[in-house]
Amino acid sequence: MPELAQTETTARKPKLDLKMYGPAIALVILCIIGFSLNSAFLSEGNITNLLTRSAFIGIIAVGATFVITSGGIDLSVGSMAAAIAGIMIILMNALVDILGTGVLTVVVGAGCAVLLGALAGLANGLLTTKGKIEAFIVTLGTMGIFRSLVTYFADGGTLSLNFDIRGTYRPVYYDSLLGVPYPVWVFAVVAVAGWLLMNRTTFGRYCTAIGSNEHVAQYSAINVNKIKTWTYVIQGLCVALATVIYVPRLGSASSSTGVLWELEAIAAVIIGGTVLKGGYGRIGGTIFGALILTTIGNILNFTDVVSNYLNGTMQGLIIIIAVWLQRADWGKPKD
Amino acid sequence: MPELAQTETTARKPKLDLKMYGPAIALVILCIIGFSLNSAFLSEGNITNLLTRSAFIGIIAVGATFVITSGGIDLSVGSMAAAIAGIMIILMNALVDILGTGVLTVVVGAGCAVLLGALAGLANGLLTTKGKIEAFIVTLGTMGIFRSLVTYFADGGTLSLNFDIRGTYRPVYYDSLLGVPYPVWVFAVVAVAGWLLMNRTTFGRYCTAIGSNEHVAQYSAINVNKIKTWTYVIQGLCVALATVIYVPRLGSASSSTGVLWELEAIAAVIIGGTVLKGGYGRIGGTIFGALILTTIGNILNFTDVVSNYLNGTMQGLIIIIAVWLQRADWGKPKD
Amino acid sequence: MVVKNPMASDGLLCADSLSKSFGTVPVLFSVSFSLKAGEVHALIGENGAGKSTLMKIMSGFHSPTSGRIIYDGESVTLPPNGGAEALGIVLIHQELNLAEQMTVAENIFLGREISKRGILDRQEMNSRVVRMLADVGLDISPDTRISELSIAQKQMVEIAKAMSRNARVLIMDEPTAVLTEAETRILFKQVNRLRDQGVAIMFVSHKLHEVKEISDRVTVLRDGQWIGTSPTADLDLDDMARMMVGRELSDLYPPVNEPDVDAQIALSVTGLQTKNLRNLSFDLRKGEILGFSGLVGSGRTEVFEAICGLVPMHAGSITTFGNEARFNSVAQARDAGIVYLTKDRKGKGLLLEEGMQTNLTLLALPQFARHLILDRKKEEAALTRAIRRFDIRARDPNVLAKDMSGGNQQKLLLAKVMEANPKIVIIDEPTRGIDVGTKQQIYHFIAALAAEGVSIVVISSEMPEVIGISHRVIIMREGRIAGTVSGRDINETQIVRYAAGLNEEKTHA
Amino acid sequence: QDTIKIGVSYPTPTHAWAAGMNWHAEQAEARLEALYPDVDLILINSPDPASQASALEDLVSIHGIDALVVLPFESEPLTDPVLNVKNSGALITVVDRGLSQPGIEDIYVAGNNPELGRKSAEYMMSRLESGDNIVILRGIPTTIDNERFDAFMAEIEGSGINVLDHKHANWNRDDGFDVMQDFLSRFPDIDAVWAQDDDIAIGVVAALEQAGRTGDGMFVVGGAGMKETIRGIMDGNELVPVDVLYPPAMIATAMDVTVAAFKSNGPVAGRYILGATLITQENAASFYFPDSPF
Ligand SMILES: Nc1ncnc2c1ncn2[C@@H]1O[C@H](COP(=O)(O)OP(=O)(O)OP(=O)(O)O)[C@@H](O)[C@H]1O
Ligand SMILES: Nc1ncnc2c1ncn2[C@@H]1O[C@H](COP(=O)(O)OP(=O)(O)OP(=O)(O)O)[C@@H](O)[C@H]1O
Ligand SMILES: [Mg+2]
Ligand SMILES: [Mg+2]
Repeated sequence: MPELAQTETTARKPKLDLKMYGPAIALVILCIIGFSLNSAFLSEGNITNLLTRSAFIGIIAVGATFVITSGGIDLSVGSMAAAIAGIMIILMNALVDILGTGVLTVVVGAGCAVLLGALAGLANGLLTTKGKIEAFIVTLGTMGIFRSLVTYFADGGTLSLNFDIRGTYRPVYYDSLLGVPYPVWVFAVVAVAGWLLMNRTTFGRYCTAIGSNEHVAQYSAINVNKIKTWTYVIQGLCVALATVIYVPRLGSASSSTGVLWELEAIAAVIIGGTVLKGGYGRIGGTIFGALILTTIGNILNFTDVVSNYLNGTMQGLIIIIAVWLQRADWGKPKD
Repeated sequence: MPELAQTETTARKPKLDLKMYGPAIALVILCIIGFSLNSAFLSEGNITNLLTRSAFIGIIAVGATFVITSGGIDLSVGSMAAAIAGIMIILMNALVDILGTGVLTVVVGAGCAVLLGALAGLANGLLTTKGKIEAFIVTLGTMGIFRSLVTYFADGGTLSLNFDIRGTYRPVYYDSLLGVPYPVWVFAVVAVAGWLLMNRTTFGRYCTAIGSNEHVAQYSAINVNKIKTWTYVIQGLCVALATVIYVPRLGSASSSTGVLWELEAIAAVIIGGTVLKGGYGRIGGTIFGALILTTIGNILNFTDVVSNYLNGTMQGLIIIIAVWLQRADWGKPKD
Repeated sequence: MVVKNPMASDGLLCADSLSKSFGTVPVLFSVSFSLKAGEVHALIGENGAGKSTLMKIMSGFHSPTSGRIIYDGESVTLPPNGGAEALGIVLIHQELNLAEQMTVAENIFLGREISKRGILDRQEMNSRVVRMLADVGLDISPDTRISELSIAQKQMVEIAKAMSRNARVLIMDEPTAVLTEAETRILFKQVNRLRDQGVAIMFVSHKLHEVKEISDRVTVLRDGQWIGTSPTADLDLDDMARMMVGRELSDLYPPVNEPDVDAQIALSVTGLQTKNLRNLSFDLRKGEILGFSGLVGSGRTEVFEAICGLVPMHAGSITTFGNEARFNSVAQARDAGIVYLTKDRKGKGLLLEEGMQTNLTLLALPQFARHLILDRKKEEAALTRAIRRFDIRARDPNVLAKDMSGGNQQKLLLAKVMEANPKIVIIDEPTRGIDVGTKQQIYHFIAALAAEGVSIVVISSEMPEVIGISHRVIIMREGRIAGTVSGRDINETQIVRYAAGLNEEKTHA
Repeated sequence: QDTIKIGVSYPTPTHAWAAGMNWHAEQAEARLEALYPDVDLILINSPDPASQASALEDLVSIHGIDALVVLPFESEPLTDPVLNVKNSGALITVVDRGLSQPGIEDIYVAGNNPELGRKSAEYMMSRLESGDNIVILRGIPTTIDNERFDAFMAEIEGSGINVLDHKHANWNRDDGFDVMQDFLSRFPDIDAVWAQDDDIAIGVVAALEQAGRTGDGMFVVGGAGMKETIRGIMDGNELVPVDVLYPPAMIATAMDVTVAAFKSNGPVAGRYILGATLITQENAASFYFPDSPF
């Protein structure tokens, strides 16, 4: 039997691996298409832009991976980002008078954003677990609430960061360390931390267990409500981080900030191979999912071969094909 | 043991019932609030408006109940409605020259819409089942595709129905039979048919079984793929029907037609008590869910107590509270 | 052992040199045997021998890698996914195969509903279901949701469902594993009725005395090979056990060492009340094996689910090793040294979509982590150890729990709770679905644990098991303790009298 | 590098006004590229501010544009990204919505939102008397909407005309219909409606017709200059007798001026503010483009 076991192991691997590398393969194909459309696609500038841009959705999607893996869903992330950005801007503008336009104001603002993110996530989490309301409804509700809060704060218009503080804050988005822009560093750190948390800690294991079968998790001494709540808090923290690097980019927030980010984040997670119903989460895949989505948008900006109106069609087709490429059980007998 | 089992059964009944009537109770509370804000809320005209308005989302939500009950999801319904409306208008405008402005043109147009709906649903269904791509991704993709198609057909603008045919078609939205507007009749018929299909036919039972446990369904010789595909076709048909009564209202379609209808439809389904993960579907609840959503919007238009900007907050809070009211396990010990 | 084609054509349903591999892992090697009309044919073998796989092939749920199935004298390819029911071949799966959110009636008629002009005839179905349930002695409403039933009730629903299918061939994969004596009797009555009607019945079980009682012929599988088929009359229980495991088996039950009546009290429960339990009190001493017996639904499970914080307690107090304890979660109970092994291994015990390692360490996961980071080496070592200690047989170490044989799932579950190094172990139905050889290992294992000073509660519906290993047995009836027996009083008559309410309650708290 | 590359960035046409703008941009592209073979116009639309910022980055890094014509989704968030484009050396033309930092753009072409509000209010006052009631349907909560609304309210202040209530109808026909239905249920006496936008006005008119409250001199004022509306004005529609222009064709103006910056020998830098003309039956014909989608 030992010999058998071994052949089995090797036999299983390839199938797993294809699923594993599916998102990566899809991304490579996209890059080839991009390059063939316009060789500037692989220019350093474009690659940097692409990565920096992926950072927002990517960071949020890392958080979403935890929520989805443990069987939840969070529709409120886009609105949450807008609300956090708005409050952060109001706060920083107010702080300029007290703390000046130095780093301190930015740090306090960012710290406050992180706190807000955690609180917003906590609210989602507690309503879902203690309130026993379906996550879909809770976060649909908070989505509306967060969005209207930012509209309210901005009086229907736009909240903009004080120009004096922008100079201090701008580098967070636009500057680089070792040739790599800061947002990409943040993305990388979040990705690695997320990966470790998911794959190397009890927490990640518990998320998977809960998403897989809540009863079994409960009988296995897992505090289901606590872990679930934490996933929403992590989601909130990720949203806050994404916001902290988003604000210096555009220096403002309005009711149109972060619209549809929730769909993009969830799409990145699912494209990456995580299962929507929970129980199987892949941070690595999520990263590729986010990159794929950004690349699609980038490629469409590259060419005006197709009518602008048909962008949505191209995007839809590419997403479906990308997932199909990795999902089809190549050669696996159906059973 | 017999005694135990029996007390058990009788003890359980009340809980079931509360869950059953939860959405209805939430709606009644909303109506009381509405009436206390403004007595015109219960005027015949407003009630008629409310019901007619609910018809679109309600009809679509009936279809969504089937999709969700069998464990799927359809994000494309709003875009699908826009695309069908667009194509229907183009077709009817073209037909005016051939068939004139009589009923025939309208009937052909409506028939064509129904056909398109079925085909669009079929595409979603086949991609999900045969293509083995997650429903979330498939319908996210087709959502983009349908939406951009209508933008393309309308050249980004608005497709308007020929004024000559409007007179023939208008009554479908604006006229009444026995004092009840036609859209409400259609809604009622769809609701009853949906209820029968869900609760009194093998099809409904199979949907529940598939959503409950796909393996069990498969092992019971149920053709899982076929049933799932059918749910999407039904969803498509419902969207088409909703479109047929939508078009005569304003006689136009544009890329902003049906935006976010998918979220509203899903929310109606979930508010109504259907479980997002499948296995438990309630058409009756869905109807109330749709009515609740419309009523919330209606009430917010009836008062200027809250800042317009906070509409979203009110809406979010009301949805969460409405669901909480019906979900909280009143007096049921946690288990 | 010579394996050739024995009597391949003289039965109603025959297997002709069936082989099956999952991926590259072979599970069955050219198995042939035949099932005749009007016989009860038992299939026995160790856990993982391939019994379930063979049964699934013979009812169309798996397709064989090679070999033929002969039905009614003709070589057939059975339709997949239960389509063979139309041909009269019905399988009761080893795993419960019911849609939890649906009602009993909906499940029983799933896939073959009765309808009139497209509209379901619910009255007709309900009245038929009422009759079917009466036939199998189940007193529940057809509108009850499956999720509200106990496991035994679910199994009886499965049986009722299969019985209603007008089968020519009825294959039952360990139908009695979750049933008590009384329910087994009902089942056997039905089986005999069907046999008399000429139905060919295949019966898989690890309860050899049942095999002896009900079957006409026995076929033995070992490691995916056909070992032999012979008339049941020619075999005694020891012969069967020997054929299964390929060696002599010594005593099934270990010698019960003398209980230490002065030992410290490990667990003391006084006045426990829950929704279904009334004023329950008992003590458990260090190193004691305490049996819990009683009819299904008498509340045994609930006692311990309440103690572990899984069911709300309305009143009562619990002390462990003299300390007041009230657990709100399984984690607190675990940290206090109490673990509970559920009888519902699919619903509450194992993550079916995960592998052995994840499942093994889940309960005791904090032990495998340093500063929240998992120590994967340690986890791997634990798996290797558990596989050896509990003789878990999976041909592929990466196999998902859902693809393991039923008995091996049970062993994995036992290994899982033992990872927490408990001082008090509560085992609900410890040997459900386990073969004799392994049963023996588990009993010896329990005895050894007790000897080390671990206190053990064994909840079991198998009377001989409770009698064979317990120092003391508490019998429950309708949510209360009906009586306690110890020493020489532990015998079937006493227990049954208490369980049935014939002995008056000698308050023993 | 012989060709002059000009990037044109604007919001995705998700409503008719933007579609009209898109149509005029495409017309201008074809016309200008035919006229000057060495001019390459690259049209990109974006669904939200962040994507537009990305698109601007792509125009620089991939297309290496010499000039940018941009209609910012919103002023604030796009100020920095446009500044980045400027720093790459490109000529900047801003259309419609000014940036929040002065001096970035070389050329500014815009409609006039406050003027639109004011013109509408003036017309209202010319038709109504003190004590008359109106309702307002607003757009999507944005700065544009605020500017129009605030100017309208400031103008109407003190005239004695009652604004019964104002709700957001999101520049959307369906929302316009629903909100108007509810206004009609709520207020038995409404004398006029300011719908601010032609799309909303279509919904409003449908609701009025349904309720049979089109008589008694009821009228609706929209805005922007949709071709159907202008057609109606030309035909003497009494329910929607006027419109206030906010022309989507301003993008074409901007493109012309930008190309002129490379081709003309005259100076072009500066601000071009287009009027918010009141369209009446008399002047309607000159604002009617039957081929435009808007
Ligand atoms: N779908 C599957 N994929 C991979 N391996 C499988 C699958 N199904 C069964 N196996 C393996 O086949 C072997 C035989 O399993 P089977 O369930 O037939 O045993 P069994 O004789 O019924 O045992 P038990 O008495 O424990 O129920 C086991 O090693 C099991 O892990
Ligand atoms: N009719 C029922 N509906 C819902 N839950 C039930 C029902 N009957 C029992 N239960 C639950 O199932 C669990 C096990 O039941 P119980 O303790 O009565 O079984 P038991 O005596 O252990 O019998 P066995 O283990 O032989 O099935 C308990 O948590 C109990 O609350
Ligand atoms: Mg088995
Ligand atoms: Mg008046």
